[in-house]
Amino acid sequence: MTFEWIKIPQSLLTLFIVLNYGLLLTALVQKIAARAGRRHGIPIWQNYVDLLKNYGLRTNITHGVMYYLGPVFRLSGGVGLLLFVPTIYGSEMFSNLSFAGDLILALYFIFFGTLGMALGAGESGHPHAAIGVSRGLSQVTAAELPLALAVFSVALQYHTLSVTDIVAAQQGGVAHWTLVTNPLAVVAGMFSFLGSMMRSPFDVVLAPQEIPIGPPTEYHSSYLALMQTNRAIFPVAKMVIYMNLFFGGASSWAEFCLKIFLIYMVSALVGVVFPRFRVEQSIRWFLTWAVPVGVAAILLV
Amino acid sequence: MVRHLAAGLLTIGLALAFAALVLGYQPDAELNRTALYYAENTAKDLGSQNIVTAIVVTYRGLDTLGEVTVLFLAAAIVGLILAPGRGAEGAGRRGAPPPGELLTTGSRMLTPLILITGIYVFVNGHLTPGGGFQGGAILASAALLVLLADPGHRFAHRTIETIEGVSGVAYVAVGLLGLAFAGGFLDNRFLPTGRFGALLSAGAIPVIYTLIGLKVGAEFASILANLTETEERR
Amino acid sequence: MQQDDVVEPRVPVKDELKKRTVKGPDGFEFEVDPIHDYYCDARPEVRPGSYLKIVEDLFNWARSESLWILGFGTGCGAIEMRPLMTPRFDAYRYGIQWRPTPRQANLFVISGYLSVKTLKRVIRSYEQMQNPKYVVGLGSCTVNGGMYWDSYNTIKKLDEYLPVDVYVTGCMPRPEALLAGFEELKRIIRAGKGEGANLYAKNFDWYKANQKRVIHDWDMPDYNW
Amino acid sequence: MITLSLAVGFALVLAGLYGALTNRNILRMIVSFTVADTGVNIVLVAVGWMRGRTAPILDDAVPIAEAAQRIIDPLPQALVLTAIVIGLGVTALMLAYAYRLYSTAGTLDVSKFTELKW
Amino acid sequence: MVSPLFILAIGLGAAFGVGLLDARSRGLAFAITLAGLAAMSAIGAEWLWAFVVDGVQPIMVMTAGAPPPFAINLRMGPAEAALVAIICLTGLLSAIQMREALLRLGRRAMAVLSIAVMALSGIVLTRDVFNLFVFFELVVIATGGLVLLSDDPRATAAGFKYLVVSQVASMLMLIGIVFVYHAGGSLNVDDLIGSPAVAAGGAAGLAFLLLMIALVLETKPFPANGWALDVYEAAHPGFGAIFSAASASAALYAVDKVVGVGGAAFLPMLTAIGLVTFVGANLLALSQTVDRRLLGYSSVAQVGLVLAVIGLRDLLGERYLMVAGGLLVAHAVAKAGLFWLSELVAGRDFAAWAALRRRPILIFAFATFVAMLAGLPPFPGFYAKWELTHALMAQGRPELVAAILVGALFEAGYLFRWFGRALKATPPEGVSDLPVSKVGVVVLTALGGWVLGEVWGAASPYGDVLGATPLLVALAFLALEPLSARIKNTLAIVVLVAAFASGWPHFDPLQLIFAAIVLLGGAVIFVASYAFADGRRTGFYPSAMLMYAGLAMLIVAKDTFGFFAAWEVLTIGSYFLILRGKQSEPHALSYVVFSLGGAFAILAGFALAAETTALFPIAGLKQVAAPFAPWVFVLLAVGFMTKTASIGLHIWLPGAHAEAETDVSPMVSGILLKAGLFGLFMLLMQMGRQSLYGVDLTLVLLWIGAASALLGNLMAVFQEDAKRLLAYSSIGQMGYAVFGLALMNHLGWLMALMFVINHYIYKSSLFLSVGGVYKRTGTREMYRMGGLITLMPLTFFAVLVGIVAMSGVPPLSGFGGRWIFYNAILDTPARLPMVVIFLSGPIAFLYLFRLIHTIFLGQLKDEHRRIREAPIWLIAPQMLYVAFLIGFALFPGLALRKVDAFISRFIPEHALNWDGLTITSAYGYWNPVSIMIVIVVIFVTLLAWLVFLNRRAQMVKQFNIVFAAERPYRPETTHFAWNFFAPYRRALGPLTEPYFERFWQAQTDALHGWAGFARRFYTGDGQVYAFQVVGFVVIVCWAAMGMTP
Repeated sequence: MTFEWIKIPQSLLTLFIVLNYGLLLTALVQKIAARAGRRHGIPIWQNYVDLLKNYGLRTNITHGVMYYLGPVFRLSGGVGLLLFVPTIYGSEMFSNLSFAGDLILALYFIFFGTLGMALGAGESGHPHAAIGVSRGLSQVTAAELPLALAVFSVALQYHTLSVTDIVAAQQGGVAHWTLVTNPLAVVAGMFSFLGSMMRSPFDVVLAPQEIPIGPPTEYHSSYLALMQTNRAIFPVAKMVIYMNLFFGGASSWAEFCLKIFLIYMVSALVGVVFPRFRVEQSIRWFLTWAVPVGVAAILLV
Repeated sequence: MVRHLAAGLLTIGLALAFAALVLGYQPDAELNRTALYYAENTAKDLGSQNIVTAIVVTYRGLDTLGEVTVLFLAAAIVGLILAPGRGAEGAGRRGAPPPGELLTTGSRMLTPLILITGIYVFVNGHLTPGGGFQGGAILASAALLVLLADPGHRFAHRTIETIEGVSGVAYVAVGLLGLAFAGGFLDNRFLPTGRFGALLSAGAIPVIYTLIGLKVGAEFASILANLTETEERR
Repeated sequence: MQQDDVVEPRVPVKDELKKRTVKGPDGFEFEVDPIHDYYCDARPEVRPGSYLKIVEDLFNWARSESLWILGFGTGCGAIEMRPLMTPRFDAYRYGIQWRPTPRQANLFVISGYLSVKTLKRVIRSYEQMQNPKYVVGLGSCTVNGGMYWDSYNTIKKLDEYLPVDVYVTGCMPRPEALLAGFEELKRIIRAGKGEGANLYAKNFDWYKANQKRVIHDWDMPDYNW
Repeated sequence: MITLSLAVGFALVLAGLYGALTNRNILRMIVSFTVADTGVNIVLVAVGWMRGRTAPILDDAVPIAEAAQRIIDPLPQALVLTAIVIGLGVTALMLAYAYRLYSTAGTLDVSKFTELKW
Repeated sequence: MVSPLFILAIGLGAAFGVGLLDARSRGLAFAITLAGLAAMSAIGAEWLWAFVVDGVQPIMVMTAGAPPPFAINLRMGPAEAALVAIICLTGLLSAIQMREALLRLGRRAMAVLSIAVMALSGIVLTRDVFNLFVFFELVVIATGGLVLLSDDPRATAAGFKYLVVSQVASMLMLIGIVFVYHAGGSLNVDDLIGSPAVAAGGAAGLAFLLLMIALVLETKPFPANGWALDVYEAAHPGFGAIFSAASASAALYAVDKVVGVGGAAFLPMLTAIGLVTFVGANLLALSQTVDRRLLGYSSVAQVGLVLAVIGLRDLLGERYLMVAGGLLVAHAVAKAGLFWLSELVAGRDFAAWAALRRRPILIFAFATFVAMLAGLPPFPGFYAKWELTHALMAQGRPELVAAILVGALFEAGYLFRWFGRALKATPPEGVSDLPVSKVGVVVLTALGGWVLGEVWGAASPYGDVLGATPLLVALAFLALEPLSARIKNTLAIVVLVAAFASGWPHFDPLQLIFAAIVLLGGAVIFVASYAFADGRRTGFYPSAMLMYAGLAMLIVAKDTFGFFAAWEVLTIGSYFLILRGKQSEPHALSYVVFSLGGAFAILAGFALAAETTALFPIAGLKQVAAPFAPWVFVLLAVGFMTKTASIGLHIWLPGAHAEAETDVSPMVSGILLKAGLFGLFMLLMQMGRQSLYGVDLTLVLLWIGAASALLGNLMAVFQEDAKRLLAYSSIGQMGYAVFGLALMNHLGWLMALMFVINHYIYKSSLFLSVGGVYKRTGTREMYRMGGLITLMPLTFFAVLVGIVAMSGVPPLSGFGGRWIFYNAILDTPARLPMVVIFLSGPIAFLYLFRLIHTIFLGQLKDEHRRIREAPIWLIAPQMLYVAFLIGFALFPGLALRKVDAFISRFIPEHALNWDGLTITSAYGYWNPVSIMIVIVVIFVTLLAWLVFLNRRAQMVKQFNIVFAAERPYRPETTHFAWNFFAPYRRALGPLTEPYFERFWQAQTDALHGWAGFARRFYTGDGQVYAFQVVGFVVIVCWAAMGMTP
């Protein structure tokens, strides 16, 4: 197999676009939420400033090797996830590195960062970090279930695990979207989406004042900057998957931006409406509401 | 009460089985082939007048050897059981009144007669009813008489054991002689069968019966002695 | 002020912090000195900014526009900080937000009087923040003790113990004053004068001596990384 | 006649067994067994008995030639001899055991010897 | 040829002759007794040799010079010779064991012993019913005497009870005999067999029934056997051996001899009594704690089994002798050996048997006897069991097979519990010398057992287990025991590698993969054993090699017999291995009980499949016809799933794996579990889909696999013990593999194979890592550890790679497994089990993270501050595994392509498409090399950048954490580790309860409770025993009269 070196700059371009979009998007959503509360909210560029500041801190400490590797794993996970999935349908340029693997790869790669982050947080030796990890892992394992079910419902529906093929099957109007053709899977998938966005009601993992923001308690300066970068990329990368699976994918960057924004707004809306769940409540919620929907999606496809 | 009831029930259960046996019993009109063989061939082959004796000593000699062994075993084990508790010699006699003159003399007079009777019975076993066991038992009754008359009497265990052992070994040896010189183990015909009905006839049957008689007598005596001596001590 | 610089703690050290003999799984016995073995005892260093002034200016601008306040209310003034988050004052629009952990915060607001007991915690938290870091003294008590000027257990002058960038006086100052103080701090930072952390490192011995003079049960390493 | 003796024999057997099952006293049990033994022996002899015949001894009363018609079955008689002796041996042994048991435990109640169980 | 009569004559002569001696010359008397017994044994052995080797015809020995029906005659044939030899040898050896007692009691006792042996021989030899009675009475009386040899004061009462019962039996026998004589006109067995009167039933039949019952009573039928148990418990063990081995053999032979008279109508009665005895006695034995009484129960049970076999003689046809003989011989040798062993043990509880540990050879003997009793290869009982089940199945008597196997399982249960206790208890204080002569007797007996195993093997038409090279090699390690462990370890590695090299060209791809894991993988794990190779490490190498031998034989087995024998061999080997752990006794027990239960299921399955007793090739499973096929499938699958620890059958695994030694855990986890998978592979390849009552059995398997995966993963999450965690994870992993197999599609099988390889690697690696940590920290409780990363970096690295691989996260090899897995399940119509297995997937992250976090991250504890990295011998294999994980992740095709092609032979559709480096299925695609490159590039870039940014970072220590302005005081209270996933447990609530453990616990409790309750039936009252005997007689009488006309 010959590797097309042009893939590298193309991927980096995708990465660049998504990074900026992600930084702006999170700020925008925060701003919208602030406006809903009659506040001005943060400046739209605030994320850039924070990022810059964190990179610019003069001292930092380290707890050990895994402490280093934690953020690296995390960001690798985000970047990798983004690059293993085609971003823009029909565009060879923005199909990224999706030749390496299909949907399964993406699904499992989600855990790459989670695992690494958990390890880094563990190395810091902070009990709150460990508590946060315990909560986070417990919750994410429950939240992943409906997604896995939904994904397989979709894969069964389209008889393929290739993201590109799934998107291709949804072309030709809203009526062909999975949202319409397989609504149960979409509902299950979106339930899972809510759980994985670390927003209320599923944000007990970070619980800022109880266990000072959980796993990243000890992280700061450039470590934190790396993680902030990831916080811009990773949700978008995940949403790309949702978009591709359920909402017909995107054939242009404009469509991409719009759809991602709307998908993000779902979790933002839910987040401002509902109060926080405890971990066992959220796990039970996923098991009693989301999973049955997913099962139904699989059985009825 | 429950025990009696259960025992009664079980007994009845068994009784029903036995009743089936009794009711199903048909007496033979003729001798069956085994008995017929004995009736027809005993005299001719073994030269014994008493068919039962012939069967006991020869045809079913192995049974009899076993029987003697049973007694030997019983004697040995009784000795074994009672041996650990046996006190020192002469420790007994406590409280037992001394035998009277009449008793002593009477038993002394009777003993030889009993012995002779016993010997007669087993020596003539092949001719008349009786035999080694009966004779042996009579011999032992002499010992019993002595003990009854004088509970403190002590038998020479060594002698008894020697008689017991020698007669036992001799019995086995006679059996082996049969194996070597006649038709098989315990075959009596390695000695001449002699004249039918005479004392010295029927081959080795009298010899065997004598040995049996001695052995049985010795063993009974030994058991009796062991039991009495233990009794003494109490 | 006492004349002798007593460094030795005058209160007995807690049992957990005393040296102890421990037996390893293989039966080997050795001594554990918690203060030394469990804490890093390096001293802080002065860390200058970038070589390039333009880069440093950029960073200073970013620092000024991204003030992350440590969520640690040391005294009564903490109550004045809460309204800043409300729609009325909305400090977020100035890039100000609260962080629950000193690792991620770079602004420490000493909100009001500071008892000696709290000072120890304040020092620990301050030292756990990363360079550059800023201190705002809120209320008169941080300036001269205020109404607690003759109290036996509050400190009088905050800047003897920590390098203070801005004082906001009043008892208590209104949130508006606090916002004004933050704006002032931003100006200081942008001007490249918010070097409290380096100051602290440079005059480390002096600060430590001052701190230990009032904190009698000093049972921690000199610098809390 | 023969049924009667068989019945008597079996009755003794059953009586002996009943006695052995209901009497706690070891000596009584032993006696019961001897009763039962006797019953068995009677049964044994009875089985060999035949109407109108005589003992299997070939003396003047029973010529050899007529033996087959004149004598009863000799085999059970031989068997019963053995059985009697064996029964005797066992009885002696049991008596010795009874003695030993009494001397160790001071009782002859069979239900007291239950150290070994389950 | 010496006439067999001399056996009797010598016995009597010695007895009478000894009486002639002076009471004090006891030594001479003892010498004479021994000489007599030796001569009797010699005659028996000579005849046996003549029959077996020279092919002499059986002879009839006449006495009294008259032909048989009229005079007593004896028969000497092969069976008689064998039994007489056993009886006399038992007598001889027991005499040696009872030396002190005999010398103390004097010549009378010796005479009694001689007579007892003589009479037992007489029972065997005689062909006359009444003579049989005489010999029986001799035995009864002699027993009454020999019981008194015991030091135990309770023996007298036991002897009396025995006499009471014997009285009843002898009366019945006499009555029976005389009526039979009346009906048949003869006392000769051979003569009576021809006589129609008895077989016709009626009064004669009833008489014969009484005779039979009396004879059966001598075999101590359940429940009329309390007296026998008391005798076993109280008697001198030397006599116990005679009572168990010799008396029982003689009684059984008497039954066998006489039952022909009554004809076939009486056989079912024997079978019924025998089986009830076998199952009942074994059940009651479960609650026994006194060794000799336990042996008594076991004897009763074994004899019952042989009795049942006698009842089945017509079914067994010409194999009858081998079956009955095999069972009887195994019982006799083992039971005699065990009784003799009990002489060497001071206490009467199981723990006292720990005294044997001072002489490893005695442990070897003990193991031999237990294995013989349990019917394990290569002992005669194994062949007998095999033939018996086959014959019964062939005759359509599965209910009998079930009863026999259930009873055998009970028996194995208590035997192995006893063995385990003996091996793991602390030896009692106060070393008393074990006399050489007594030890010698025991060892000789054990060796005799092996010889008999070879005899039965040679005679078996199926094959000789002892002739298998792997087994011989493993046994050779027994001989090597005196060598130092390092040498043995090296030898073991060499042997395994050589075995693989020599077998290499003959394997098909499937076998190749399993062989590579077993042999090469085993060799790699042995490298770790160097870390423990101080001294001799007695017992480890024979056990391990036994397991490997079994596995090697399993892989190459061609027929069901070879397969089953290998299965049993590996079970024993692994049992011994597991038992070596410090606390592993209860777990080893449940392992062996489950394994044997599974093995019995397999046995029954094979027997059902074979139909005729012919040698049945494994490939023949394909042709099994319709009504049986699903049952065969079910039985075999259940059997195999005990090894894969599928849900419900899993409870042995966590403890067994967790408590095993450090280098044993990977052996039993990484390698042993694969035996079950291999079996399932074999099963599914041969039999394919089966359905029972309309249920697709593969669907059931699918559910089981999915449920196991869920359960294993879920339980692993809540473990505090690192090895238990790994063990539960194995259950989950095996569940995946079973699931994959049961998918019955191409990719499912491929995925199962991938799991086979992967699971071996990462589980072995993780067990070694955890073992290394355990070695250093002395604990397996994870929350007691923490922060070991800096002290044990290599171990940490191995664990990290291991868990990344295991969780299936790209880029390591676990992902390949998952990818194939998901592609495979897309092909299946069974969606619900698929959902279940989805549920279990992410849970793995929880426990894997827990494993690495709690041990290596977090707070280092005081006492661990000075520990070192694990020994190099433990690290080396882990690094090898790491390298392999990465290599396998990059190039899975190296192993899988061939297998892919191989599977295509069975399921051609949906094979993978190996296009260059990309692997394509019907649904998706996957390019391992690209994935690896992409991830590594991203990772390294980011890492380099971060390292650059943090070039001046201050390294801090463990308490330098923000702690809400406070600070931690002790690492213990700062390490968040215990009950790590508490919220998860709260959320799942009842799902996390160990239902299966409770279920099996309830079963065993119920069994023990039953046994404990039911055995109160044996009140110890002689009269009650008499009641029971009479009751038994009455019931059997009436039952039999109801059955026969």
